[in-house]
Amino acid sequence: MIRVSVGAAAIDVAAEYAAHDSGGHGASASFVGRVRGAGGLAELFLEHHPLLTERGLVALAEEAAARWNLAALTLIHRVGAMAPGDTIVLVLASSRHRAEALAACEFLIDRLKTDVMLWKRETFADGRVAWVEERGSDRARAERWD
Amino acid sequence: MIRVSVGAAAIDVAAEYAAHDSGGHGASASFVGRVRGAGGLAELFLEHHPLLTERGLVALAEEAAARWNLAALTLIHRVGAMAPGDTIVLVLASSRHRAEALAACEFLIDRLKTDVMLWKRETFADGRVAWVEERGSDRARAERWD
Amino acid sequence: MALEIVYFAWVRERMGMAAETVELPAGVATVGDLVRWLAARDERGARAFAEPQRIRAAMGGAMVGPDAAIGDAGEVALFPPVTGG
Amino acid sequence: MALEIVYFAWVRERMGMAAETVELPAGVATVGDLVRWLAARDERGARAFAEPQRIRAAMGGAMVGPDAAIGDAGEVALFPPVTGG
Repeated sequence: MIRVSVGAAAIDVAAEYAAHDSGGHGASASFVGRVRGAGGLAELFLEHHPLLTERGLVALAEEAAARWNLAALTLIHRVGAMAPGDTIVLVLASSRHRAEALAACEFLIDRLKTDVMLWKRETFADGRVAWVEERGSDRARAERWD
Repeated sequence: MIRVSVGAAAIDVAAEYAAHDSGGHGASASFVGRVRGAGGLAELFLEHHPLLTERGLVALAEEAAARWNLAALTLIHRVGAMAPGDTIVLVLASSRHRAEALAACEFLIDRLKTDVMLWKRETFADGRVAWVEERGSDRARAERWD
Repeated sequence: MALEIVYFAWVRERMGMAAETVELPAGVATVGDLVRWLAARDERGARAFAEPQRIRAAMGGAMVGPDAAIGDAGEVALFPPVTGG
Repeated sequence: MALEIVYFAWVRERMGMAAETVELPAGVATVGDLVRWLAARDERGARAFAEPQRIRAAMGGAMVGPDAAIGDAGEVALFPPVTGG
Protein backbone atom coordinates (compact mmCIF):
# COMPACT_ATOMS: atom_id res chain seq x y z
CA MET A 1 0.00 0.00 0.00
CA ILE A 2 2.81 2.46 0.87
CA ARG A 3 5.45 2.84 -1.82
CA VAL A 4 8.43 5.14 -1.22
CA SER A 5 11.36 5.66 -3.51
CA VAL A 6 14.36 7.97 -3.72
CA GLY A 7 16.82 7.74 -6.60
CA ALA A 8 18.54 9.42 -9.51
CA ALA A 9 16.38 7.91 -12.27
CA ALA A 10 13.86 10.11 -14.10
CA ILE A 11 10.33 9.85 -12.66
CA ASP A 12 7.81 8.40 -15.12
CA VAL A 13 4.60 9.99 -13.83
CA ALA A 14 2.24 7.94 -16.03
CA ALA A 15 3.90 4.63 -15.12
CA GLU A 16 3.95 5.49 -11.41
CA TYR A 17 0.32 6.50 -11.57
CA ALA A 18 -0.60 3.20 -13.22
CA ALA A 19 1.32 1.22 -10.58
CA HIS A 20 -0.25 3.23 -7.76
CA ASP A 21 -3.71 2.96 -9.16
CA SER A 22 -4.04 -0.75 -9.89
CA GLY A 23 -6.70 -0.93 -7.17
CA GLY A 24 -9.03 1.55 -8.86
CA HIS A 25 -9.54 3.80 -5.85
CA GLY A 26 -12.59 6.01 -5.31
CA ALA A 27 -10.60 9.21 -4.94
CA SER A 28 -6.99 9.88 -5.92
CA ALA A 29 -5.09 13.12 -5.37
CA SER A 30 -1.68 13.82 -6.81
CA PHE A 31 1.03 16.42 -6.71
CA VAL A 32 3.86 16.75 -9.23
CA GLY A 33 6.74 19.16 -8.64
CA ARG A 34 9.08 20.13 -11.44
CA VAL A 35 12.35 21.98 -11.91
CA ARG A 36 11.54 25.56 -12.96
CA GLY A 37 13.87 27.16 -15.46
CA ALA A 38 13.33 30.72 -14.24
CA GLY A 39 16.30 33.06 -13.77
CA GLY A 40 18.63 31.26 -16.14
CA LEU A 41 18.77 28.03 -14.16
CA ALA A 42 20.91 25.40 -15.93
CA GLU A 43 20.98 22.59 -13.38
CA LEU A 44 19.29 21.71 -10.14
CA PHE A 45 21.21 19.27 -7.97
CA LEU A 46 19.48 17.45 -5.09
CA GLU A 47 21.85 16.28 -2.38
CA HIS A 48 20.66 13.48 -0.11
CA HIS A 49 21.79 10.78 2.32
CA PRO A 50 21.32 7.30 0.84
CA LEU A 51 19.87 5.84 4.03
CA LEU A 52 18.46 8.72 6.06
CA THR A 53 16.59 10.44 3.23
CA GLU A 54 14.63 7.30 2.42
CA ARG A 55 14.04 6.70 6.11
CA GLY A 56 12.60 10.22 6.39
CA LEU A 57 10.26 9.65 3.46
CA VAL A 58 9.08 6.35 4.93
CA ALA A 59 8.44 8.00 8.31
CA LEU A 60 6.42 10.72 6.59
CA ALA A 61 4.41 8.19 4.57
CA GLU A 62 3.67 6.21 7.74
CA GLU A 63 2.52 9.35 9.52
CA ALA A 64 0.12 10.10 6.65
CA ALA A 65 -1.20 6.54 6.73
CA ALA A 66 -1.80 6.87 10.48
CA ARG A 67 -3.64 10.20 10.11
CA TRP A 68 -5.90 9.33 7.20
CA ASN A 69 -7.68 6.27 5.92
CA LEU A 70 -5.71 5.66 2.74
CA ALA A 71 -6.03 2.88 0.19
CA ALA A 72 -2.66 3.62 -1.44
CA LEU A 73 0.16 6.09 -1.07
CA THR A 74 3.15 6.71 -3.36
CA LEU A 75 5.99 9.09 -2.52
CA ILE A 76 8.86 9.42 -4.99
CA HIS A 77 11.70 11.93 -4.80
CA ARG A 78 14.41 12.27 -7.38
CA VAL A 79 17.98 13.16 -6.34
CA GLY A 80 21.16 14.14 -8.19
CA ALA A 81 21.39 16.43 -11.20
CA MET A 82 18.25 17.59 -12.99
CA ALA A 83 17.41 19.96 -15.84
CA PRO A 84 14.52 22.48 -16.06
CA GLY A 85 11.28 20.61 -16.75
CA ASP A 86 12.38 17.43 -14.97
CA THR A 87 10.06 16.01 -12.32
CA ILE A 88 11.56 16.32 -8.82
CA VAL A 89 8.79 14.86 -6.73
CA LEU A 90 5.59 12.88 -7.13
CA VAL A 91 2.98 12.35 -4.43
CA LEU A 92 -0.06 10.13 -4.97
CA ALA A 93 -2.67 9.50 -2.27
CA SER A 94 -5.86 7.49 -2.68
CA SER A 95 -8.78 6.87 -0.40
CA ARG A 96 -12.47 6.08 -0.54
CA HIS A 97 -13.13 9.73 0.27
CA ARG A 98 -11.79 12.80 -1.49
CA ALA A 99 -11.16 14.80 1.67
CA GLU A 100 -8.68 12.22 2.97
CA ALA A 101 -6.86 11.81 -0.36
CA LEU A 102 -6.53 15.59 -0.81
CA ALA A 103 -5.40 16.25 2.75
CA ALA A 104 -2.82 13.44 2.72
CA CYS A 105 -1.38 14.66 -0.58
CA GLU A 106 -1.03 18.22 0.71
CA PHE A 107 0.40 17.07 4.06
CA LEU A 108 3.06 14.98 2.31
CA ILE A 109 4.29 17.71 -0.01
CA ASP A 110 4.25 20.33 2.77
CA ARG A 111 6.13 18.25 5.32
CA LEU A 112 8.54 16.85 2.74
CA LYS A 113 9.90 20.37 2.36
CA THR A 114 10.83 20.73 6.02
CA ASP A 115 11.31 17.21 7.42
CA VAL A 116 13.32 15.17 4.93
CA MET A 117 17.09 15.34 4.40
CA LEU A 118 17.29 16.86 0.94
CA TRP A 119 19.14 19.98 -0.20
CA LYS A 120 18.78 21.87 -3.48
CA ARG A 121 21.78 23.45 -5.20
CA GLU A 122 21.21 25.66 -8.25
CA THR A 123 23.70 26.21 -11.06
CA PHE A 124 22.91 29.07 -13.44
CA ALA A 125 23.85 29.59 -17.09
CA ASP A 126 26.36 32.29 -16.05
CA GLY A 127 28.22 29.81 -13.84
CA ARG A 128 26.82 31.03 -10.53
CA VAL A 129 26.16 28.27 -7.96
CA ALA A 130 23.92 28.72 -4.93
CA TRP A 131 22.31 26.52 -2.29
CA VAL A 132 18.57 27.16 -2.07
CA GLU A 133 17.60 28.87 1.19
CA GLU A 134 14.85 27.61 3.47
CA ARG A 135 11.66 29.60 2.92
CA GLY A 136 9.60 30.91 5.81
CA SER A 137 6.42 30.26 3.85
CA ASP A 138 7.35 26.56 3.54
CA ARG A 139 7.91 26.34 7.27
CA ALA A 140 4.57 28.04 7.96
CA ARG A 141 2.73 25.62 5.66
CA ALA A 142 4.42 22.61 7.26
CA GLU A 143 3.53 23.81 10.77
CA ARG A 144 -0.17 23.84 9.92
CA TRP A 145 0.01 20.04 10.31
CA ASP A 146 1.62 20.03 13.80
CA MET B 1 -5.13 27.49 -20.59
CA ILE B 2 -8.62 26.52 -19.34
CA ARG B 3 -9.94 23.28 -20.77
CA VAL B 4 -13.43 22.09 -19.82
CA SER B 5 -15.20 19.05 -21.15
CA VAL B 6 -18.39 17.14 -20.40
CA GLY B 7 -19.30 14.02 -22.36
CA ALA B 8 -20.13 10.33 -22.36
CA ALA B 9 -16.72 9.11 -23.56
CA ALA B 10 -14.39 7.34 -21.11
CA ILE B 11 -11.81 9.68 -19.52
CA ASP B 12 -8.23 8.79 -20.46
CA VAL B 13 -6.37 10.18 -17.44
CA ALA B 14 -2.86 9.71 -18.87
CA ALA B 15 -3.76 11.37 -22.19
CA GLU B 16 -5.53 14.25 -20.45
CA TYR B 17 -2.58 14.74 -18.15
CA ALA B 18 -0.19 14.85 -21.12
CA ALA B 19 -2.37 17.41 -22.91
CA HIS B 20 -2.70 19.52 -19.78
CA ASP B 21 0.96 19.38 -18.99
CA SER B 22 2.57 20.28 -22.29
CA GLY B 23 3.85 23.48 -20.64
CA GLY B 24 5.88 21.65 -18.01
CA HIS B 25 4.48 23.53 -15.02
CA GLY B 26 6.32 23.97 -11.72
CA ALA B 27 3.53 22.49 -9.61
CA SER B 28 0.59 20.36 -10.72
CA ALA B 29 -2.17 19.02 -8.51
CA SER B 30 -4.77 16.54 -9.66
CA PHE B 31 -7.90 14.85 -8.46
CA VAL B 32 -9.45 11.73 -9.98
CA GLY B 33 -12.88 10.50 -8.87
CA ARG B 34 -14.05 7.02 -9.68
CA VAL B 35 -17.23 4.96 -9.52
CA ARG B 36 -17.08 2.85 -6.37
CA GLY B 37 -18.56 -0.66 -6.57
CA ALA B 38 -19.58 -0.84 -2.91
CA GLY B 39 -23.00 -2.16 -1.90
CA GLY B 40 -23.58 -4.16 -5.09
CA LEU B 41 -23.61 -1.17 -7.44
CA ALA B 42 -24.04 -2.28 -11.06
CA GLU B 43 -24.35 1.05 -12.86
CA LEU B 44 -23.94 4.71 -12.09
CA PHE B 45 -25.80 7.06 -14.40
CA LEU B 46 -24.94 10.77 -14.52
CA GLU B 47 -27.79 12.94 -15.78
CA HIS B 48 -26.87 16.37 -17.14
CA HIS B 49 -28.08 19.24 -19.31
CA PRO B 50 -26.11 19.46 -22.56
CA LEU B 51 -25.72 23.23 -22.41
CA LEU B 52 -26.12 24.26 -18.76
CA THR B 53 -23.82 21.63 -17.27
CA GLU B 54 -20.92 22.70 -19.44
CA ARG B 55 -21.70 26.33 -18.74
CA GLY B 56 -21.54 25.58 -15.00
CA LEU B 57 -18.17 23.88 -15.36
CA VAL B 58 -16.81 26.81 -17.37
CA ALA B 59 -18.04 29.29 -14.75
CA LEU B 60 -16.35 27.27 -12.02
CA ALA B 61 -13.08 27.06 -13.96
CA GLU B 62 -13.16 30.81 -14.55
CA GLU B 63 -13.75 31.45 -10.87
CA ALA B 64 -10.70 29.31 -10.01
CA ALA B 65 -8.60 31.17 -12.59
CA ALA B 66 -9.67 34.48 -11.03
CA ARG B 67 -8.85 33.34 -7.48
CA TRP B 68 -5.46 31.75 -8.14
CA ASN B 69 -2.54 32.35 -10.45
CA LEU B 70 -2.83 29.24 -12.63
CA ALA B 71 -0.76 28.20 -15.61
CA ALA B 72 -3.23 25.55 -16.75
CA LEU B 73 -6.55 24.12 -15.64
CA THR B 74 -8.40 21.05 -16.89
CA LEU B 75 -11.88 20.05 -15.73
CA ILE B 76 -13.48 16.97 -17.26
CA HIS B 77 -16.72 15.35 -16.16
CA ARG B 78 -18.16 12.20 -17.63
CA VAL B 79 -21.93 11.78 -18.01
CA GLY B 80 -24.24 8.91 -18.93
CA ALA B 81 -23.87 5.27 -17.85
CA MET B 82 -20.73 4.14 -16.03
CA ALA B 83 -19.52 0.94 -14.39
CA PRO B 84 -17.62 0.52 -11.10
CA GLY B 85 -13.98 1.56 -11.60
CA ASP B 86 -14.77 4.09 -14.34
CA THR B 87 -13.42 7.61 -13.94
CA ILE B 88 -16.22 10.13 -13.34
CA VAL B 89 -14.23 13.30 -12.94
CA LEU B 90 -10.73 14.62 -13.50
CA VAL B 91 -9.37 17.93 -12.18
CA LEU B 92 -5.89 19.18 -13.07
CA ALA B 93 -4.53 22.51 -11.83
CA SER B 94 -1.02 23.83 -12.42
CA SER B 95 0.79 26.88 -11.16
CA ARG B 96 4.29 28.09 -10.42
CA HIS B 97 3.52 27.53 -6.74
CA ARG B 98 2.20 24.43 -5.09
CA ALA B 99 -0.17 26.22 -2.71
CA GLU B 100 -2.14 27.68 -5.62
CA ALA B 101 -2.26 24.42 -7.59
CA LEU B 102 -3.42 22.44 -4.55
CA ALA B 103 -6.02 24.99 -3.47
CA ALA B 104 -7.49 25.36 -6.97
CA CYS B 105 -7.75 21.59 -7.36
CA GLU B 106 -9.56 21.21 -4.05
CA PHE B 107 -11.84 24.20 -4.74
CA LEU B 108 -12.88 22.77 -8.10
CA ILE B 109 -13.79 19.31 -6.83
CA ASP B 110 -15.58 20.71 -3.77
CA ARG B 111 -17.68 23.24 -5.66
CA LEU B 112 -18.35 20.87 -8.54
CA LYS B 113 -20.37 18.77 -6.13
CA THR B 114 -22.76 21.57 -5.20
CA ASP B 115 -22.75 24.06 -8.08
CA VAL B 116 -22.95 22.14 -11.35
CA MET B 117 -26.08 20.58 -12.85
CA LEU B 118 -25.29 16.88 -12.56
CA TRP B 119 -27.30 14.14 -10.87
CA LYS B 120 -26.21 10.61 -9.96
CA ARG B 121 -28.56 7.64 -10.24
CA GLU B 122 -27.46 4.27 -8.89
CA THR B 123 -28.66 0.90 -10.16
CA PHE B 124 -27.82 -2.11 -7.99
CA ALA B 125 -27.31 -5.75 -8.88
CA ASP B 126 -30.66 -6.62 -7.25
CA GLY B 127 -32.47 -4.19 -9.58
CA ARG B 128 -32.93 -1.40 -7.05
CA VAL B 129 -32.61 2.12 -8.52
CA ALA B 130 -31.99 5.22 -6.41
CA TRP B 131 -31.04 8.84 -6.98
CA VAL B 132 -28.05 9.82 -4.86
CA GLU B 133 -28.98 12.26 -2.09
CA GLU B 134 -27.15 15.51 -1.48
CA ARG B 135 -24.69 15.12 1.39
CA GLY B 136 -24.41 17.70 4.14
CA SER B 137 -20.66 17.12 4.30
CA ASP B 138 -20.34 18.05 0.63
CA ARG B 139 -22.25 21.26 1.22
CA ALA B 140 -20.09 22.11 4.22
CA ARG B 141 -16.88 21.57 2.25
CA ALA B 142 -18.16 23.69 -0.65
CA GLU B 143 -19.13 26.52 1.71
CA ARG B 144 -15.57 26.81 3.00
CA TRP B 145 -14.84 28.61 -0.30
CA ASP B 146 -17.63 31.20 0.00
CA MET C 1 -46.76 34.65 -20.94
CA ALA C 2 -45.31 31.35 -22.18
CA LEU C 3 -42.65 29.70 -20.02
CA GLU C 4 -40.57 26.61 -20.80
CA ILE C 5 -40.02 24.48 -17.67
CA VAL C 6 -37.28 21.84 -17.76
CA TYR C 7 -37.12 19.02 -15.18
CA PHE C 8 -34.20 16.84 -14.10
CA ALA C 9 -33.53 13.64 -12.14
CA TRP C 10 -36.34 12.55 -9.80
CA VAL C 11 -38.29 15.76 -10.44
CA ARG C 12 -38.36 14.77 -14.13
CA GLU C 13 -39.39 11.21 -13.23
CA ARG C 14 -42.18 12.31 -10.90
CA MET C 15 -43.44 14.84 -13.43
CA GLY C 16 -43.37 12.13 -16.11
CA MET C 17 -41.78 14.54 -18.59
CA ALA C 18 -38.47 16.30 -19.28
CA ALA C 19 -39.99 19.65 -20.22
CA GLU C 20 -43.23 21.46 -20.81
CA THR C 21 -44.40 24.87 -21.96
CA VAL C 22 -46.97 26.55 -19.72
CA GLU C 23 -48.93 29.76 -19.81
CA LEU C 24 -48.03 31.48 -16.54
CA PRO C 25 -51.15 32.38 -14.54
CA ALA C 26 -51.40 35.80 -12.94
CA GLY C 27 -49.75 35.91 -9.51
CA VAL C 28 -46.89 33.53 -10.36
CA ALA C 29 -43.97 35.97 -10.24
CA THR C 30 -41.08 34.09 -8.60
CA VAL C 31 -39.54 30.63 -8.79
CA GLY C 32 -41.12 29.87 -5.40
CA ASP C 33 -44.53 30.87 -6.77
CA LEU C 34 -43.96 28.56 -9.74
CA VAL C 35 -43.10 25.59 -7.53
CA ARG C 36 -46.19 26.18 -5.36
CA TRP C 37 -48.38 26.50 -8.44
CA LEU C 38 -47.05 23.26 -9.95
CA ALA C 39 -47.51 21.45 -6.61
CA ALA C 40 -51.14 22.52 -6.56
CA ARG C 41 -51.82 21.95 -10.27
CA ASP C 42 -52.14 18.13 -10.33
CA GLU C 43 -51.11 14.88 -8.66
CA ARG C 44 -47.76 14.62 -10.42
CA GLY C 45 -46.87 18.14 -9.37
CA ALA C 46 -47.92 17.39 -5.81
CA ARG C 47 -45.58 14.38 -5.78
CA ALA C 48 -42.64 16.18 -7.42
CA PHE C 49 -42.88 19.35 -5.32
CA ALA C 50 -44.13 18.02 -1.98
CA GLU C 51 -40.92 19.26 -0.32
CA PRO C 52 -40.07 22.67 -1.83
CA GLN C 53 -36.91 22.89 0.32
CA ARG C 54 -35.51 19.97 -1.70
CA ILE C 55 -36.05 21.78 -5.03
CA ARG C 56 -33.34 23.80 -6.76
CA ALA C 57 -33.77 26.07 -9.79
CA ALA C 58 -31.72 27.63 -12.56
CA MET C 59 -32.45 30.46 -15.01
CA GLY C 60 -30.14 31.36 -17.85
CA GLY C 61 -27.65 28.72 -16.70
CA ALA C 62 -27.24 30.18 -13.19
CA MET C 63 -28.64 28.70 -9.99
CA VAL C 64 -31.30 30.93 -8.42
CA GLY C 65 -33.20 30.94 -5.13
CA PRO C 66 -36.99 30.73 -4.65
CA ASP C 67 -37.28 34.52 -4.49
CA ALA C 68 -35.85 34.99 -8.00
CA ALA C 69 -38.29 36.81 -10.31
CA ILE C 70 -39.15 34.84 -13.42
CA GLY C 71 -39.67 38.01 -15.45
CA ASP C 72 -39.21 37.23 -19.12
CA ALA C 73 -36.67 34.43 -18.49
CA GLY C 74 -38.34 32.20 -21.06
CA GLU C 75 -37.00 29.05 -19.37
CA VAL C 76 -36.76 27.80 -15.80
CA ALA C 77 -35.07 24.52 -14.79
CA LEU C 78 -36.33 22.71 -11.68
CA PHE C 79 -34.39 19.83 -10.12
CA PRO C 80 -33.16 18.17 -6.91
CA PRO C 81 -29.87 19.23 -5.27
CA VAL C 82 -27.02 18.35 -7.62
CA THR C 83 -24.79 15.35 -6.89
CA GLY C 84 -21.97 15.38 -9.44
CA GLY C 85 -18.24 15.09 -8.89
CA MET D 1 34.50 8.45 22.83
CA ALA D 2 34.67 8.28 19.01
CA LEU D 3 31.91 10.06 17.09
CA GLU D 4 31.28 10.01 13.35
CA ILE D 5 30.10 13.44 12.10
CA VAL D 6 28.46 13.66 8.67
CA TYR D 7 28.08 17.00 6.85
CA PHE D 8 25.70 17.99 4.05
CA ALA D 9 25.21 20.79 1.53
CA TRP D 10 27.04 24.05 2.32
CA VAL D 11 28.09 22.76 5.74
CA ARG D 12 29.91 19.95 3.90
CA GLU D 13 31.44 22.42 1.44
CA ARG D 14 32.64 24.81 4.16
CA MET D 15 34.08 21.94 6.20
CA GLY D 16 35.82 20.65 3.08
CA MET D 17 34.76 17.06 3.86
CA ALA D 18 31.66 14.85 3.87
CA ALA D 19 32.43 13.13 7.18
CA GLU D 20 35.01 12.78 9.90
CA THR D 21 35.54 10.75 13.04
CA VAL D 22 36.43 12.76 16.13
CA GLU D 23 37.29 11.93 19.70
CA LEU D 24 34.72 13.88 21.73
CA PRO D 25 36.37 16.12 24.31
CA ALA D 26 35.00 16.21 27.84
CA GLY D 27 32.18 18.73 28.21
CA VAL D 28 30.67 18.15 24.75
CA ALA D 29 27.40 16.48 25.75
CA THR D 30 24.75 17.87 23.41
CA VAL D 31 24.40 18.64 19.70
CA GLY D 32 24.65 22.34 20.58
CA ASP D 33 27.91 21.70 22.46
CA LEU D 34 29.26 19.85 19.42
CA VAL D 35 28.43 22.73 17.06
CA ARG D 36 30.08 25.26 19.40
CA TRP D 37 33.14 23.04 19.75
CA LEU D 38 33.47 22.64 15.95
CA ALA D 39 33.05 26.41 15.44
CA ALA D 40 35.92 27.03 17.88
CA ARG D 41 38.15 24.20 16.63
CA ASP D 42 39.51 25.76 13.41
CA GLU D 43 38.83 28.22 10.61
CA ARG D 44 36.70 25.84 8.54
CA GLY D 45 34.53 25.12 11.57
CA ALA D 46 34.22 28.82 12.28
CA ARG D 47 32.98 29.40 8.72
CA ALA D 48 30.58 26.44 8.66
CA PHE D 49 29.06 27.07 12.11
CA ALA D 50 29.18 30.87 12.34
CA GLU D 51 25.37 30.96 12.59
CA PRO D 52 24.29 28.05 14.81
CA GLN D 53 20.60 28.96 14.33
CA ARG D 54 20.99 27.95 10.67
CA ILE D 55 22.30 24.49 11.56
CA ARG D 56 20.09 21.42 11.78
CA ALA D 57 21.05 18.00 13.13
CA ALA D 58 19.94 14.38 12.93
CA MET D 59 20.78 11.31 15.00
CA GLY D 60 19.66 7.80 14.11
CA GLY D 61 17.75 9.19 11.12
CA ALA D 62 15.59 11.55 13.17
CA MET D 63 15.92 15.33 13.32
CA VAL D 64 16.98 16.56 16.75
CA GLY D 65 17.33 19.94 18.42
CA PRO D 66 20.50 21.52 19.87
CA ASP D 67 19.65 20.23 23.35
CA ALA D 68 19.69 16.57 22.24
CA ALA D 69 22.23 14.52 24.19
CA ILE D 70 24.78 12.81 21.97
CA GLY D 71 25.19 9.92 24.42
CA ASP D 72 26.44 6.88 22.54
CA ALA D 73 24.75 7.85 19.25
CA GLY D 74 27.87 6.95 17.28
CA GLU D 75 26.88 9.30 14.44
CA VAL D 76 25.58 12.87 14.21
CA ALA D 77 24.62 14.58 10.94
CA LEU D 78 24.96 18.38 10.69
CA PHE D 79 23.43 20.36 7.83
CA PRO D 80 21.52 23.48 6.75
CA PRO D 81 17.70 23.57 6.81
CA VAL D 82 16.40 21.08 4.26
CA THR D 83 15.00 22.28 0.92
CA GLY D 84 13.56 19.25 -0.87
CA GLY D 85 10.14 18.79 -2.48
